[in-house]
Amino acid sequence: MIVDAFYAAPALLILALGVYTTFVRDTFPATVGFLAYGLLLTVAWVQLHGVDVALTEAAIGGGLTGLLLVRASAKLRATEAGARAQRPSLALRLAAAVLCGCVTLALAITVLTLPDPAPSLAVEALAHIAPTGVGNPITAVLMAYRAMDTLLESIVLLLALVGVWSLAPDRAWGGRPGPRYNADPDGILAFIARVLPPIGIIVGVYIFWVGADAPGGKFQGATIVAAMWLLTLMAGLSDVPPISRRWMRVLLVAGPAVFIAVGIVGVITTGTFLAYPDGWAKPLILVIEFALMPSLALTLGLVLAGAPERPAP
Amino acid sequence: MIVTGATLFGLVAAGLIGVGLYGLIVNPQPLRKILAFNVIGSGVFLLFGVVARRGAALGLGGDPVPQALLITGIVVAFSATALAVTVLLRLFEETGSTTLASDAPAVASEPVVDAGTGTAALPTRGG
Amino acid sequence: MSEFLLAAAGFVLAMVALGLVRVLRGPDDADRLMAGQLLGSGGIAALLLGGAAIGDGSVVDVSLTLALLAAFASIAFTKFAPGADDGDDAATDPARDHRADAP
Amino acid sequence: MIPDASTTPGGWLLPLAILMPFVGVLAGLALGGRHARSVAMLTIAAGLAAAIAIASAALRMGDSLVYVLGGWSPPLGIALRADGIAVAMIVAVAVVITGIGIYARTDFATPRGVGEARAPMLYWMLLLAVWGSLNLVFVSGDLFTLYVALELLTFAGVPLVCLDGKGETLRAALRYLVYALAGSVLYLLGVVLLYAQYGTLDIALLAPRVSPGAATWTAMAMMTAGLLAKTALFPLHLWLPPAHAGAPPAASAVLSALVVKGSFFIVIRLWLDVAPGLVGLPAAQLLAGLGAAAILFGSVIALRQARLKLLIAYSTLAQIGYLFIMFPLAFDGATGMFVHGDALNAGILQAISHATAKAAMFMAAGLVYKSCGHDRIADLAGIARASPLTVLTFVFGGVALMGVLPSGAYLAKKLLLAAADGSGQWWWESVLVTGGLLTTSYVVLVAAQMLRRPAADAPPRASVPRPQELAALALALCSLALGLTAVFGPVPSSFLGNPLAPKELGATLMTIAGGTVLALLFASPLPPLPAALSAVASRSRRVTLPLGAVLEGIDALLRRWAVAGVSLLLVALAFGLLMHGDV
Amino acid sequence: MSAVADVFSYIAIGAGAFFFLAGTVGLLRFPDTLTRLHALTKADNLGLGLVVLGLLPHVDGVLNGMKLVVIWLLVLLSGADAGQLIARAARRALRRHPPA
Repeated sequence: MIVDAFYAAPALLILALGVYTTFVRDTFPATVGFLAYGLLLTVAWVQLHGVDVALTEAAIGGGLTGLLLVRASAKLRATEAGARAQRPSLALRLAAAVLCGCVTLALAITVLTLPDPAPSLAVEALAHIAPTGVGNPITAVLMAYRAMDTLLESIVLLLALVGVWSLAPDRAWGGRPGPRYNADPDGILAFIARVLPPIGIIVGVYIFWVGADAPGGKFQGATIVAAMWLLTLMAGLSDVPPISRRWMRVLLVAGPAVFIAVGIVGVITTGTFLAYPDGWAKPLILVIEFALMPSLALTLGLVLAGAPERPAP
Repeated sequence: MIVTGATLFGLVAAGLIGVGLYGLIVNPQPLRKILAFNVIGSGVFLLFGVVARRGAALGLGGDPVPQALLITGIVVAFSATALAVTVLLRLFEETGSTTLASDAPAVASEPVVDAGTGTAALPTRGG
Repeated sequence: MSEFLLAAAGFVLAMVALGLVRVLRGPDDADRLMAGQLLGSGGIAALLLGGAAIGDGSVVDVSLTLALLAAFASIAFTKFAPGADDGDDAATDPARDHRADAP
Repeated sequence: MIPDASTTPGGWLLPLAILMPFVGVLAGLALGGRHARSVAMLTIAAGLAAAIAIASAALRMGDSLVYVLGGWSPPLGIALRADGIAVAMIVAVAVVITGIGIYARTDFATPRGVGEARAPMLYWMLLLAVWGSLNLVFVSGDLFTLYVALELLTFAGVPLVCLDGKGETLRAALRYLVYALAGSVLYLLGVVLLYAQYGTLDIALLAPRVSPGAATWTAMAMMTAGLLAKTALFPLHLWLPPAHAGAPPAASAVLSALVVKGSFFIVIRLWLDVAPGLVGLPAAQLLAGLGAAAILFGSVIALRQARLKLLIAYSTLAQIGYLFIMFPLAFDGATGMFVHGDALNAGILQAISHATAKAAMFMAAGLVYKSCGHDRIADLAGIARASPLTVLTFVFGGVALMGVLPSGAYLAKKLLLAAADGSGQWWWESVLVTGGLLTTSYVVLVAAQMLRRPAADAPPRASVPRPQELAALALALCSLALGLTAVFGPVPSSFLGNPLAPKELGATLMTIAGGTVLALLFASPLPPLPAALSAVASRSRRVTLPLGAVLEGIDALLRRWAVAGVSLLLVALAFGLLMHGDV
Repeated sequence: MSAVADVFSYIAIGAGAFFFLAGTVGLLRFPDTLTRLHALTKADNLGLGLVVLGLLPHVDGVLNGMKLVVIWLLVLLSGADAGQLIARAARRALRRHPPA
């Protein structure tokens, strides 16, 4: 009974917040609702025994996505009233509601009739984990069994950054992204932006480091580091470098490039792309992760910093 | 307990996907559509989580394969959100409006006049 | 023990839920901004309790991440909240700032 | 197909084909500025070589190429597989990218005196990214990797739409992005449901495991609807016309010729490889029915466009419809399964001929714009004298699409007609014939305007860069000659005859005559005609023009966001019910 | 030893839960934004502190114990800061529409 309550509370709250976020009239409350939603999802992932996922959600869902959305909602506030007037007709809303209901119904039926016992690759994943040298099966999936997906994921992120940059006005190309934030150097924001990042960076590196054997990893660590960087940006303590900086470009591509290079090492030593030679799996995985972590942190930070707006001097 | 807890989350996921789809279709504000996309996305991810949890075995709390896919999925969804929000803000800066309703084709800035009959073609600007 | 911990976690979550109802109702955006604080403390408490109950030590790492990112998010929210003016902390370079609601 | 989880000779070419373009992206980004274009050129050369190597390796093998990444075989790992259709697409995409790359060299050169400029730098990154993603789509044997590939393709495609940064293109890009994201999230939903049922995402392993059931049908319906949204099959096309018409020509060529083919290809994988015995004929009839509607709407509305680029964009809408006609014809009634056979080959052939022809046509439109300073169809007179090669390119591209011997579209149509005949689905024959007439109508319309003598006081036409003309022409010729090359593949050569034989010539002339009549009836504005003819035409147009306007009105309605959203779910629901009803 | 630790945990966590209750009651019952903020930040942070205290005897390893304390300190720090920032936002809102 108690156990059920513990399980039910976040589940129902998440549903309620999802409804709130979707239906509340104004956008700002919706984004606040979404922030709460993201934080609660973290609890849900723990309940579902997905601690690695919980870490990712805590970092991305609430934190970075929250910043992205709230900034946009503040900027777009003036457009809201006009946009509301364009609500589709009642008939369309009704049709949409019925169809969405059908989708939910179909999915609910599917959930209730999922096969039992559930098919699972857990046994296989554990059976082959020894040669990868890592202790966390999720890391084994991400860095060995399905390393290709992870490589492509880092390219997806890079491509998103290219997309964000592509939105720069021509005159600002090569310049600095986003506005330059100023804040009172003795104010609260500046204070916390000085205190939090050192702690955050240590935590980020720690989360990255334990990833091989415990929940954690490069992505989660990188997100925390990126968030800390963004904090110092918001407090006006630092500025984004112009996107034309060569070192920055190199740092951005270093992660995926090293990943591919290690894949080619596999070709040379074992004859197979992305394979690790016997006994070398763990060091090579670490090499990839060490190269990816700064690239990911920088990419994430820059994606959030936005398109270049200020022409380089 | 695995099954009941997971099933509850599965049903919540089904609900979230429906709610999010409704928001995506009906809410006229692009930012809210992006939010709704994230709600759908998290519903799908929850479903992944449920599938992973049900596949728990050998002392693992869940099937690591869907959990790993989930992490990749969250990253991809975040990238998509970031790109969409940036396009939206840029659209607002450039045009002062954010509506997606007008489907004025990008290059047809001149009136379409039928030379054969001399009458203007039907207006095709959707509302 | 673990039953107790789960019960405590459930209780804290229930409190968070009640608080959320109040906070999200507003009327001011300042009220809504408290959501981050509410979850930052309540959500973390529930996580720690739940993690201890199921005996998973790595949940502590999740809480740590959540503490950092919740702090980050609350600060970002107060900085960009629609009511935020160009006061001492929220000032941005006016020449570069396109905020729609700038006074 | 028996799951084969060991690497075959030549398999190593597959990861190479995927990663080479992405390595080009990384190198271009790091080196930046002026180097981006050179990096792209080098990558294109290498990629083309890799594509040819894959083709020859596949021919030598006589079977699919397989590569097991990292040595981890499915279900735990990921296998890359290139069967015949994948190899054909890889080669076709490589050729089209090469053509577009040569064309874009002029348009996206970094201006003098600038270290790095936005569009010239990014275009090359995006072009390569599209290429890598498409190769991944073609060879990935894993449904989740396909999801990542789809997203890569979207992320590369969206910035191409708004490369010039104008407000309306940004709106088009946002519509495209958000709708495409809705599509991919539905696809991902299906992926979860399949994994929940079968515990694997490997296509070859799934095929023998899938069984009828609510979960599988839900998954298939969601995935299909999501993919159709990304392909912009009617009525899920709200984003396509403004996005494809608004982008710079070299980008439109990529989007129209290539990007939409990615999600189309995954529909094939789903229906023919993942669950060939599950989808059933009724769902396939619906799919082809949507295709037929796309042909009708796309072609008629294309005829009513005043701008060349919009006309070509709507033509893409119609041609996408063509691609889906093959599904019911690929259904083998005896076994109740979809089979790899002539119908599928026809579909792929159609996709390739459209890719080559449409790229050429958009490039020609770009050249027209350069020459005239506008692309108003009514004012194209005189262009034929100023840049005859451009006009020739457009006409060749158009003729290739019309399905005249020896084009790929001709061969595809023959194969489909034979399949329709063989399975007694005569109605698709009439759709195919009507479609050919409709295609002809807008090609004739534009060609007639291009070939007109300019008025005495017409502004002079500028000349255009020769390499660009040649690149476009080469692609148009590829499309036109595709039928010849395809007979070396799995297609019986008996389908090709002498294009000047009385029967063929007669058919061609009939098509052109029919198309001309349609153009006269629906085109807006009406091309100038002799007075007598004009009187007849305008009398008939009293009926046809309002009809066209009605179609245009319906199209405008369907392209409203909420309507398109509802359509997306309706399509999913319809597929779900039809699949269910079949068993 | 273990029994003592358990009793300590029960008491500390129970007290922590009580403070969460108090915070929520304050949120629900207090009349204006500033007092609600006061109730939230004070009571919940104390509640979390007590929960951390109650869990400390059960963690294995010094590192995990330290992490728990750091979590609490982080929440305190961000609570103090964000609390201030929220209060300013509330004050500005008050200035814009003063209570009738």
